[in-house]
Amino acid sequence: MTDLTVNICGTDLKNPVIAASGTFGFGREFSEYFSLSRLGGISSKGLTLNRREGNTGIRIYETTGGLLNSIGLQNPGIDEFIENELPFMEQQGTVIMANVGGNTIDEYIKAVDKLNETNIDIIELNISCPNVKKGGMAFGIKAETAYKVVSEVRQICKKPLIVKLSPNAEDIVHMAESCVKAGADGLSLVNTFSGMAIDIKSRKPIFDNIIAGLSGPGIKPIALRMVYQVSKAVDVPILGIGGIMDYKDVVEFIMVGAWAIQVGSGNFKNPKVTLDIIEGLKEFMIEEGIKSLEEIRGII
Amino acid sequence: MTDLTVNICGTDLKNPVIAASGTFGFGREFSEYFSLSRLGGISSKGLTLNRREGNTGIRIYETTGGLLNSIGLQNPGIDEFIENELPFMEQQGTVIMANVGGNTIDEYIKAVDKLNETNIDIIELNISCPNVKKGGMAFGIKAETAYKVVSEVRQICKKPLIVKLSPNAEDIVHMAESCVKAGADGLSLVNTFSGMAIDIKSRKPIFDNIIAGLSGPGIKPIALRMVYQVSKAVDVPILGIGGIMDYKDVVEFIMVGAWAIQVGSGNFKNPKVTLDIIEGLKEFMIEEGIKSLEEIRGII
Amino acid sequence: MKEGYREVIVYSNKQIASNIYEMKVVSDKDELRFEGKSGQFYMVRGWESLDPYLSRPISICNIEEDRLTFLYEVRGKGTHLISTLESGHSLEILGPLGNGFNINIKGNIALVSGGIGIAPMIYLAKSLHANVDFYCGFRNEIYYIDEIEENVENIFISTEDDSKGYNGFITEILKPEQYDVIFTCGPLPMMKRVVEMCKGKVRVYASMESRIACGIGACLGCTIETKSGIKRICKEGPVFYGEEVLFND
Amino acid sequence: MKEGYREVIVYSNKQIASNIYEMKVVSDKDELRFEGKSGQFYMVRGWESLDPYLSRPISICNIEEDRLTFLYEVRGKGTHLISTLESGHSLEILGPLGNGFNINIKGNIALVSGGIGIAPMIYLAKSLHANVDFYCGFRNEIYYIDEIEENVENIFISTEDDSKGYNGFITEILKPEQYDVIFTCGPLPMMKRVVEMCKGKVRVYASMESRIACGIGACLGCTIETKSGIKRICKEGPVFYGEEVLFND
Ligand SMILES: Cc1cc2nc3c(=O)[nH]c(=O)nc-3n(C[C@H](O)[C@H](O)[C@H](O)COP(=O)(O)OP(=O)(O)OC[C@H]3O[C@@H](n4cnc5c(N)ncnc54)[C@H](O)[C@@H]3O)c2cc1C
Ligand SMILES: Cc1cc2nc3c(=O)[nH]c(=O)nc-3n(C[C@H](O)[C@H](O)[C@H](O)COP(=O)(O)OP(=O)(O)OC[C@H]3O[C@@H](n4cnc5c(N)ncnc54)[C@H](O)[C@@H]3O)c2cc1C
Ligand SMILES: Cc1cc2nc3c(=O)[nH]c(=O)nc-3n(C[C@H](O)[C@H](O)[C@H](O)COP(=O)(O)O)c2cc1C
Ligand SMILES: Cc1cc2nc3c(=O)[nH]c(=O)nc-3n(C[C@H](O)[C@H](O)[C@H](O)COP(=O)(O)O)c2cc1C
Ligand code: FES
Ligand code: FES
Repeated sequence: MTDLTVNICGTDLKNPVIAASGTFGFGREFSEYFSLSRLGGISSKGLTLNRREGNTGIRIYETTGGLLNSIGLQNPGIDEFIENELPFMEQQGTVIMANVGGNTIDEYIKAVDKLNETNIDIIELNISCPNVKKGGMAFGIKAETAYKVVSEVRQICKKPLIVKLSPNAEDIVHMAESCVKAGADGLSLVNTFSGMAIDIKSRKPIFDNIIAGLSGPGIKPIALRMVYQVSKAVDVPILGIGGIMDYKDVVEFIMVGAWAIQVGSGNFKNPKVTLDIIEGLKEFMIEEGIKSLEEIRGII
Repeated sequence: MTDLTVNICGTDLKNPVIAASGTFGFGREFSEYFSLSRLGGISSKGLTLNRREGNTGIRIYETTGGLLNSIGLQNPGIDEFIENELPFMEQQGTVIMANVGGNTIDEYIKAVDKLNETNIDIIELNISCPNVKKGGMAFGIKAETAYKVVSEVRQICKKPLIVKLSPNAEDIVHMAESCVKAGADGLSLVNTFSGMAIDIKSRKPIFDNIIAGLSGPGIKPIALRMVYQVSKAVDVPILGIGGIMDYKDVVEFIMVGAWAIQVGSGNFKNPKVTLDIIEGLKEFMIEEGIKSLEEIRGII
Repeated sequence: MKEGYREVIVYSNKQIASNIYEMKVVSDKDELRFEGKSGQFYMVRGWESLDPYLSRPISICNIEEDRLTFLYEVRGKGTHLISTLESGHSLEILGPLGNGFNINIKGNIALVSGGIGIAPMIYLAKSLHANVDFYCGFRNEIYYIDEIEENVENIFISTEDDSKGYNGFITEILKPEQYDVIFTCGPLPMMKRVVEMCKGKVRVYASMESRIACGIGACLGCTIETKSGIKRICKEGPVFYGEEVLFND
Repeated sequence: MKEGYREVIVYSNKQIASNIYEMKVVSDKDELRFEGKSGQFYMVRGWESLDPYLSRPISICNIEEDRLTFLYEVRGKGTHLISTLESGHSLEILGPLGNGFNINIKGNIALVSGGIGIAPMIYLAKSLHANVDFYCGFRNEIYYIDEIEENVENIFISTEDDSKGYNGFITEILKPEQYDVIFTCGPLPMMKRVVEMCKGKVRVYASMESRIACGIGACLGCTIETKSGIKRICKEGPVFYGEEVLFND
């Protein structure tokens, strides 16, 4: 028997394939293409205490091997999420992670407090969104700042708390250690890399916000390295993210220490990519005689 | 008249297109394809005081939108360089930058001291090579460490001193400022990003050294962002590097503040890519009525 | 459940004007027919590699039985690659996506297109059961007019270089008051002008463009601002009620 | 000055065994002929995109007048893309690169190949003016033997599944002492074995493989260790004096 399950912070996942925040909405659009119950889990679009309109101007720009985005955390706000989106998500038969962003510690706390009262399985604290001016970014760069927000949220958070790290952190290992010390039950990494692009004809930045977030297969080698380093340093479950396109990428992430993984930009190339990945992973494990993910987790 | 020249630290370059260190050898191989006199300059393969054999195992691994390398600073050492390679380079009619790496401050100093006595135009201090264990890396991460090596080298260096920054630096802007404070006459950025890859069949890292350096068009948006941020913070000439494949990329780098640029992995796709870039840049400037690079430098 | 990307076969793919191509695709499986309303689009991927990373949105230009037609302009890498696909080759498409035009509208209708904005108009003209006039502006070369002729009453053409029809912009010869509804697709300035001309007089429906990533409404990358908030081109659109759209410059 | 990448046209590209293809290319410019010695290679790029990023090294399998032949195995993305190129299509090649075999050697010569290592042997056999025996090992399916027949005295075949010739590895039937020089190309373990067998008895020249980036000797990415130091496959090689090579496992 090949066992794809994995337990993340007390929650059982059918398989290690989670849809990454911001690339999967609240699952609605994808549920038209396949049953979401097949997924290990879904991380919701980044939520903030209050509704956000997101950024103006161009929001998506293709680059070699990936894309820059500047969505700017457009979301309906926690209340509307709980009212309109969560009931739908709860019916899908998969693990639900609420991805939470914020501009201030207070905002994080108020948002998490509201989520405490729901059936959400896991809270994923996004301290890394690079798109909001003076926003999430500030918390994701310096370990000390991250420590502060994570430990304050930890105090009131009744759910398993996963902190999502930014690859722009000064020292990813130190950052990871600080978040764990502050009470994170798990870590997910990486979020997007700060990047930019210029329209050379108009002589202006492509994005109104100038700087945007880079994702996609082009960043995979860096993300993999970060997961490797972090997994050697901490003892909590790690969700690997960054440029995952197929099952082979997943195996790489697991071998460097990820417990599960998230697929982001891959969903844009093919809305059913997560299913292909799950199938491919299963076949690979059978071929290689791998009975459970633990066997290969962190063997590098 | 369209003027492509640029003066970097007192040295006139015909045009802003420099071949990046480690991707162009000492120019010999490329001189079989075109006259090197057409280039703005050449940065030599990374040189160390003593000869180095480089790393064992796989040295090059293709990734989406780029490649990982783990050459490990294979080079003949400064003396042999001066004796066998420099005379050739001097005949090519282009600006010569000697890229210098090292494991200790002492090594850097001894190497630079020897180069002081040559006709080299500029020294490019590589504090960022991620391939040498306990090597260049250490200096390129923390601004304080970089400050120390740069200021010591500065004291004995009789040539214009450009410091090449690592994108793995904790805080690229602070790093840049520290290097300038320590006496750097210019900065080049970026070197390769620390990354890795796994052979999932053998369950081993691709590289003997585990971690390797990522380059190529996939990293361009991040490199561009770093050049943008650094150019806003310091007043010395900046050489932009990272994923440059065509003249449009060059224009982007110049618009965010680069004085000149270096082409690295692009040379692998096409050994004559630098010529295409120079031609393309000239045509673009004519079409857009740009008389000199200064007109567009840093306009973002 | 909707299908994901499906493989289709190039039946023909030919250049019909400079940079303008018409590609017809057929299904590789007999049972499968193409669905879709005029104004809807497909995500098209005609390459195996990850560069370009994203698929390209192309409108339904026509559906005839088992044949789907795309009319497209080569603008960059993606459309160039599509233009190199030869008969018999396969490509992947996802769709139909988006809302499409409301074709149940009656009365006097004008279709106003600029350049490659003509693409969705062909199928729209065919789908409408009303009196339709067609206004199409081109920069210089005109194309694809024959394909629409039999489904419309009058055709008005403009070119910017006086090579055919009216010399100038198509909006200069459009008489909004003659129509009950106007459908438009083309460059943003043109659509903006049409909406302005018709304000308070004639209902306008405009097919908007934006950079598309997922194409299915999940990433919020393709949004435009409207009077009733941020809307997704690929889901609530691409067709919007003109007066709703906030045309920013 | 050497030419950079040049555009050539696919004359034919056909599958000749499972995963094995033969492609012939011709020059688009009449004046240009193909140069190159056996054992040299070209960097081949049959796609416009940046994924795959690097071109792929393929040996000269044959040169006939204005026609250059590549024999290649589809291993991954790059060779797969090359296999999809149809007659008339263009691709870019850079070369010839590397040192090539020394074809001025006289005496009794054996060529020993394993699998797709047969590729450079075709042109080598044609170029040599000596008594040549050809030993070729295959896993199961054998291919391309006819192409070499007229240029060699004897052909010895082995397969690992007993489907043709000797059942086992080709090195098991090679008699080194019968030859003055042996040229070999194939999987590393095979070449290593050949060198071991011949040590102190027969000179062996082996065509080595490594991951190639620049292909012209600049990046130091393709090195192997030899008794006289680190050497570049693409410049000092791919052909090395066997006893010089440090075969690491
Ligand atoms: C719903 C919808 C339907 C469409 N239907 C058709 C159709 O039927 N026929 C057709 O020819 N085209 C259509 N388009 C436009 C088409 O999708 C783009 O031209 C195509 O994606 C460009 O891809 P490319 O790789 O060729 O160009 P790129 O290399 O991606 O870009 C070329 C140039 O165009 C600019 N550009 C690219 N995308 C956009 C954009 N969305 N908005 C503004 N500028 C852009 C780039 O900045 C660049 O300067 C449609 C677009 C949408 C959103
Ligand atoms: C000088 C030289 C001459 C060659 N001549 C021929 C020839 O005539 N015919 C022919 O079929 N092949 C030849 N090869 C091999 C050929 O270049 C590779 O098979 C090809 O580059 C693989 O590319 P790909 O994109 O298909 O596979 P990839 O997707 O790059 O790789 C497929 C698999 O092969 C492995 N791999 C890729 N490259 C290498 C390598 N260099 N060494 C070991 N493993 C590797 C990868 O790790 C992967 O597992 C030659 C190689 C060299 C260096
Ligand atoms: C369009 C887009 C929107 C995103 N929005 C969020 C978000 O709201 N919250 C978050 O934590 N990460 C967000 N991300 C980051 C992804 O969840 C993921 O961490 C990142 O894209 C790297 O993975 P990938 O390379 O697989 O895309 C977003 C990414 C993209 C491309
Ligand atoms: C094979 C290889 C070898 C390199 N060797 C050196 C080196 O010796 N010294 C150095 O400063 N940078 C070295 N670099 C880094 C490049 O000079 C350049 O900074 C980096 O590749 C990013 O640019 P690119 O994306 O254009 O390649 C090397 C890069 C590659 C790919
Ligand atoms: S393209 Fe993703 S929401 Fe429209
Ligand atoms: S591939 Fe660059 S030196 Fe051989």
